[in-house]
Amino acid sequence: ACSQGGPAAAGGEFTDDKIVIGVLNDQSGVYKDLSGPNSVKAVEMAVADFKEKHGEDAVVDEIEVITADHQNEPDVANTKAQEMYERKGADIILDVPASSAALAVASQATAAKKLHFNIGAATTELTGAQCSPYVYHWAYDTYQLANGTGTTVTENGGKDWQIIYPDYAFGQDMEKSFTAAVEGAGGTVSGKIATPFPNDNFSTFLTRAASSQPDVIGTMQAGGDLINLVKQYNEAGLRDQGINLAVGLMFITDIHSLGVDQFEGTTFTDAWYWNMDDESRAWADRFLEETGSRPSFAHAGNYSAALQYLEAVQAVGTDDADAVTEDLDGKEVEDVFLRNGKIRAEDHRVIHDVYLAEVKAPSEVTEDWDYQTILNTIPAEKAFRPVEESAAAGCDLG
Amino acid sequence: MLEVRGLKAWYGEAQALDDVDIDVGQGQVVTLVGRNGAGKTTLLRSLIGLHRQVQGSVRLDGTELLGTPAHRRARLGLGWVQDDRGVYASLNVEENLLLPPIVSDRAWPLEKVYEAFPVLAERRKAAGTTLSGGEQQMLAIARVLRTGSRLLLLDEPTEGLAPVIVQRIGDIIREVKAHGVTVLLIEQNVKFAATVADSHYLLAQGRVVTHLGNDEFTERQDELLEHLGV
Amino acid sequence: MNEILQYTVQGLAAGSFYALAALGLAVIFGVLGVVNFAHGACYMLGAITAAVLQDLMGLSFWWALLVVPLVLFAFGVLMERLLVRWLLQLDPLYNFLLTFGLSLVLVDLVKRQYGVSGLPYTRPDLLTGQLVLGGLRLPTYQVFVFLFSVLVCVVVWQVMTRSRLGMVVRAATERPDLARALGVNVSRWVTPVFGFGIALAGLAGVLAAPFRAITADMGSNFIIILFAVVVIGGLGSIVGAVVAGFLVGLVETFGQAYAEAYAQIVIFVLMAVVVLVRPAGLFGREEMA
Amino acid sequence: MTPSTTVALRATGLSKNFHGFLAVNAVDLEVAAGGVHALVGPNGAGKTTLFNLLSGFLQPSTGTITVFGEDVTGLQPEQIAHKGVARSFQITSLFENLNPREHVELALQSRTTQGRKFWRSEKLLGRFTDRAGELLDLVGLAELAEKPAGLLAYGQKRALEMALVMALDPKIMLLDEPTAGMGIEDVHRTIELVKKIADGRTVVFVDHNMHVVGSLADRVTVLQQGRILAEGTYQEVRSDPRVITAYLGEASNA
Amino acid sequence: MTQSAVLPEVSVETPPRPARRSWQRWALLAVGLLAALTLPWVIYPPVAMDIACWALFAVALDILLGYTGLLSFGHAAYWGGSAYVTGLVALNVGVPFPLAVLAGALAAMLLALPVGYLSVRRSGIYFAMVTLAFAQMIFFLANQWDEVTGGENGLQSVPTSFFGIEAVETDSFFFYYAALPIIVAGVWFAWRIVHSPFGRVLVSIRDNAPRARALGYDVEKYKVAAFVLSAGLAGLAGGLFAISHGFVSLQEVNWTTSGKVVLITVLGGIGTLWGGIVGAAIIIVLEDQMASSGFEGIGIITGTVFVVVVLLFRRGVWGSVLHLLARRRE
Ligand SMILES: Nc1ncnc2c1ncn2[C@@H]1O[C@H](COP(=O)(O)OP(=O)(O)OP(=O)(O)O)[C@@H](O)[C@H]1O
Ligand SMILES: Nc1ncnc2c1ncn2[C@@H]1O[C@H](COP(=O)(O)OP(=O)(O)OP(=O)(O)O)[C@@H](O)[C@H]1O
Ligand SMILES: [Mg+2]
Ligand SMILES: [Mg+2]
Repeated sequence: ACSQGGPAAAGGEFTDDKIVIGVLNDQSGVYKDLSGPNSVKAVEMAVADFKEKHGEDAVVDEIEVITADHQNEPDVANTKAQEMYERKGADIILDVPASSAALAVASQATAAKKLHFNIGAATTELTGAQCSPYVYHWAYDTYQLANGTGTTVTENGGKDWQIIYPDYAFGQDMEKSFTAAVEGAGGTVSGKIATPFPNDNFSTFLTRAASSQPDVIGTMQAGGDLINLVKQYNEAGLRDQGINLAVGLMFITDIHSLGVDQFEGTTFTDAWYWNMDDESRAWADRFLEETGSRPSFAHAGNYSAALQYLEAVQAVGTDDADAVTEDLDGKEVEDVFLRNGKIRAEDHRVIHDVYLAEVKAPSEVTEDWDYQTILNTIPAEKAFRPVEESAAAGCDLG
Repeated sequence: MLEVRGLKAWYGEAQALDDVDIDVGQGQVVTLVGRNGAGKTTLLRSLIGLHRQVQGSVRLDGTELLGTPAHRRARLGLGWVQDDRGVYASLNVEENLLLPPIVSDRAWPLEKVYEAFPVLAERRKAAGTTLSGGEQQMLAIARVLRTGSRLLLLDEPTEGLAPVIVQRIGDIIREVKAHGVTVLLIEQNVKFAATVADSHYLLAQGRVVTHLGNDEFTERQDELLEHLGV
Repeated sequence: MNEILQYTVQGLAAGSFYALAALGLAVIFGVLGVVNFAHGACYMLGAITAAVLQDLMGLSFWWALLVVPLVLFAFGVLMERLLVRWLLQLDPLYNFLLTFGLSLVLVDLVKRQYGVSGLPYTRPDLLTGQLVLGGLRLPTYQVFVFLFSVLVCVVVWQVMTRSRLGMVVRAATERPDLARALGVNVSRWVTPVFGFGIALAGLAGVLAAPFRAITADMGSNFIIILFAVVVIGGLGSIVGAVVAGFLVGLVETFGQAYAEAYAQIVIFVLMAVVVLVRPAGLFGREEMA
Repeated sequence: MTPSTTVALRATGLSKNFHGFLAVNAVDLEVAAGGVHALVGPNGAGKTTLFNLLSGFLQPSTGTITVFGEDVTGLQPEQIAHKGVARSFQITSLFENLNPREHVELALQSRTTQGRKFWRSEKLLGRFTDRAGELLDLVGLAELAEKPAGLLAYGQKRALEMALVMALDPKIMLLDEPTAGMGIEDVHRTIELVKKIADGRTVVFVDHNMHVVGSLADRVTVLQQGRILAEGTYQEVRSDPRVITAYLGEASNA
Repeated sequence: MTQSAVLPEVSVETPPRPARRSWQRWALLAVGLLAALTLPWVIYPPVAMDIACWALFAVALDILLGYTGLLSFGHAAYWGGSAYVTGLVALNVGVPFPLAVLAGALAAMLLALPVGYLSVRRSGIYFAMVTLAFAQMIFFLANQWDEVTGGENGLQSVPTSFFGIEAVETDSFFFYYAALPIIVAGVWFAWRIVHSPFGRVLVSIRDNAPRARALGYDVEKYKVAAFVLSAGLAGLAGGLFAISHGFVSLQEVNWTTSGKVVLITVLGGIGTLWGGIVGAAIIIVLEDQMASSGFEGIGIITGTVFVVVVLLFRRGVWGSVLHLLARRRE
């Protein structure tokens, strides 16, 4: 579905004669470290790379990156998205962590007939009931997390699971996906425990989960709650009792903040890891120079999304959203983040290889941020929810 | 001992005291009389340092007091009984008594206080404000006696007290006077005032109207009552 | 049976954090009449300070138990001198609002400085592992937390009710003007007591450091539960704060064991019941209509 | 005095126990309708507590209270107020930010259901203004009608307390030390005032000023340590030796 | 005991009561209305709508804080509770939005009844904590009961239905004008309440509740009534907020929302209805600017504003203006 890559048409093809990329994310709350201001930096890197690559040939001279803090409040996200599209001339909004905020922005995108590439949020609703011709889900989702970890760990011998999950949309989604994955791989889930959210006291839940002596405790907690749980898991000495911990969603920033010693041996699914090969490492070096820290997969995802968007614009010569989606739909893409990437036309899920990772022991860590070993690669086609299931969940992009 | 010169006080824009001059000698008992709202309480509050919108001069044995913080004035020997008694709800009776620091050896020991006011001994563990109105009044008076202050400022000490107790207060005032303590007293009960005081200042609308010795005061009592009523 | 015992220990350990922090809240309230909304933030600062000092100078957990409360004491003194004191004579609501504003500032300052994903903390070796008593496995650390906080609570309670200090401070807060006129130097007492209450929150924070996520937000939910604790115990009562703290810890833990995600609601239901039957709290003095 | 056989207020076996301390102890009290009844006794005898019981601010530990034969034991203060029993406070208790006129208007309004009308204009309160003016004039506060109560001198506040009680137009008035803190002249005026408004009502009051008691009361009850020590006319009571030792003192100068 | 009973409920600094001449009052009203009408020309319309909603919310809170002496720190429950109900009605019944909002407000009042009944048993600072804790309970319930509330994801795609008038249903600029009458009516109603015979009783309760009881007023009933009325107006504001945003999130019932409305009220000036409006304009515009400024940590700014206001301008912005005017007149 590649178009002719025709040279720049008249400037008139571009609203305001420029491209405006909005980065809307959490710059003060719990997602600040894993996306936040550094996502903006990543997008700016993509813009620079695009300009350098196309130079004079670029179809548009001016590319502006604007940003706003949604403070993790969906109503702020909603207003800000509307304002970006309507007032600030944004052609696309990127990132938007927090599922509730993402869904709000998605509906604004649909209403405004402008684009939204979501990197930061996990909900499969974006490619299910709430999918939209103008919205792409770029980096990860709950299905992929569960499928990666649940399937692989079970296949590697962790047959008997207890799942602890926070009792809200994300956690419930994750619990269902994990159970399906574990059972699909021949394991059993002998207990599920719903916990309040947020919560700082998991001792009781861990005691209950451990009482059946499972092989694995799978936790779907995220952020601060995850750290609470891991600390208390260690406190209770469960690893010594042969009960392993699998984590549903973990970012490298979590490991960084709590320390490898606490997470040692924990397995989880990662959409990308900065130190997985030379290409990723080279990009991560540039990122380190720009920001002073190593990128999370969300940062790389933002870079990739911005880059692919600009390439599509270059290809069609306009910022008209319908034209751009036509170019993107079904396209196969490769970049530092997307390996074996493909933009599915049917549900706008962007699929790519993902990885099962294990946290290193402190002794194995050779440099800052070097926390993970990649256990194996889960190929793109197997990593994400099949198209049929998206359709079954209510996505119909005809 | 106490020398007040040209004292003026305001509440916001409203002037409550105007050019008040008062002298109280060592060991004297002096009363302030006057109608409601004449400014008596304001005068005492200015002396103890709780009313700050003031001008003029207040000297205690030659030391200027205006400008000294209230807790320092108390340590210089000023003792105060507030018109609403100022008993602490969060302290029990005994704690209320023990609260203020002792400033001289004239201070009454606790036993003596309890002897003079047996009710207080009975209720020593009760929270301060659960006392009856009159009991609170006794507590407030007992409290300054316990500190050994040399100048007592009493704002209507007999208000709400049973006649027996009023007589006892009279005895106490005479007793402390005998020990050289100076007392400045606001009193509505003119008959009582005449039994304890050496002289009387009559206040009206923030000014000193006249200053009378006790004899003259007793003589002209009826006429004064008339005047107080105006 | 075994499980019940285990839950009880866990509940008491969880309650220890509430009890210590609520004690600080009650001391400050009893003395200054201030409800410190920033108490959760101070708890957080305690944990953060412990982590930062460990990172910077390798301060051990044991030293942190001493040093961090001192740091927080100093912080409390500053807070009282610069802010709280100007409102002491006004309605307590003003200080409630002031400290609410302050907690917003503190949380976001910490976020700016240390990020949002939290700081690492290394546990003291002595307290890792389990005590195995019969068939019972109790995390050593939780047992320690419980015993330690009970000790602190008892000492503080003795000081506040038995000493002249407690008395002076109560008077000074009820009617500062009058106390001054009686010769009590009010300001001398109020500040250290406020600092002390803050230090208790900080101490709870240090105890939490090895055990909980050290993040800027760790106090936000905590303070709300803390309010429920003092409403249940009766805010004016020091004993009430401590007992209710442990009680809420137990309720929370058993709630988690049998009501899972609804555990926190159980706490608020308990609070509602207390407000209904004993509006002044379990240990509060009855106010008249 | 209008001799009457109806009993306005009756307490039977009334006691109040404060954590083991019996502030009021098995008091039987009968106040004849239309009478002016004084309650005296040493400080702490339980007079204010008795008032608190009669007005619903405290619930009795045992005993019953009836108002014109109707049992009101256990009712809340506002309910008792609606039975026509109004009280003043020994320790002044006013609305700091409202001025005397507004105080009295509020008191007048409380006898209507107008206070519930959140959808009407407060101008409705204007209908009470004239009456409020009269009442304030009676207690000598006419000139201070617009000054916030928080700024009044002590004696002025006491006067306002009186005006409030009068505004409630009660059948029974409970006055706790109505003349405390007043200057001589005001004491006289208050006596006259109480005499005037007592017409057709029942008054129970506490005062330590024997002059006031003597000029007003047609019956006096003496309380001591929560119990009734003596009861009778003023003359009877003041010559009762027990009352003299317990309360008046030898050199009684009333 | 009586002595402690004479403590006032809350003695917050309230402004001098206006002896303003009536032409001044009308002029002020005219200026206010004019400002409300021109707002969406000056400010991005959805933000203008936010200001209007928060203004009404703050005014509702002030009925309690400024005029009854009760600080509710849990008003998010009524704002948010109404938002959910409004959203559900709009989603499932499809009535014109004013009706949905009305349903939300009624629901908020129903919710406020039991909570108010329990909370008014405590006063002062206790009341603040009890209302906060109850509101938190509502929050947990909303979070947990996700079949109805959508839990963490919120209620998505709440439609705006308005007699088929497209402009209002899709364009936030026109929606503002359709919603404004509801806001104005709400503020007027609040004004009516505080300047009614009922309002006068509230003020007396604020100053000295036991005294009000002795006068024969059933203080608890009055407090509950004030609580419920206030919750109803807060609900009106919350419902409109839900419609204008097109969805309802958990944030609406979070305690930070309660904190924000208290901030707005205090900043504007307690006990002055105009204050809530001024405060809302300042805070919402400030937050809007901050969100796009790239500054990390909005709490630092709002928290500092709060601290400074409480320390130095307790009368709040509008209260200070009134105070200055009153001084000038003297
Ligand atoms: N806080 C205040 N603000 C404004 N005016 C006040 C204040 N306190 C007292 N006043 C006024 O100052 C005047 C003097 O009051 P002050 O209390 O000194 O009178 P007083 O002689 O003690 O009366 P009383 O015998 O009733 O106690 C009165 O007119 C009173 O209204
Ligand atoms: N709430 C309470 N708790 C405990 N004791 C109380 C309480 N209220 C009153 N008392 C005690 O009951 C006794 C009677 O008090 P009350 O106020 O009725 O006395 P009174 O006769 O009015 O005295 P006075 O003439 O001094 O006002 C006092 O000893 C007082 O300490
Ligand atoms: Mg006076
Ligand atoms: Mg009494």
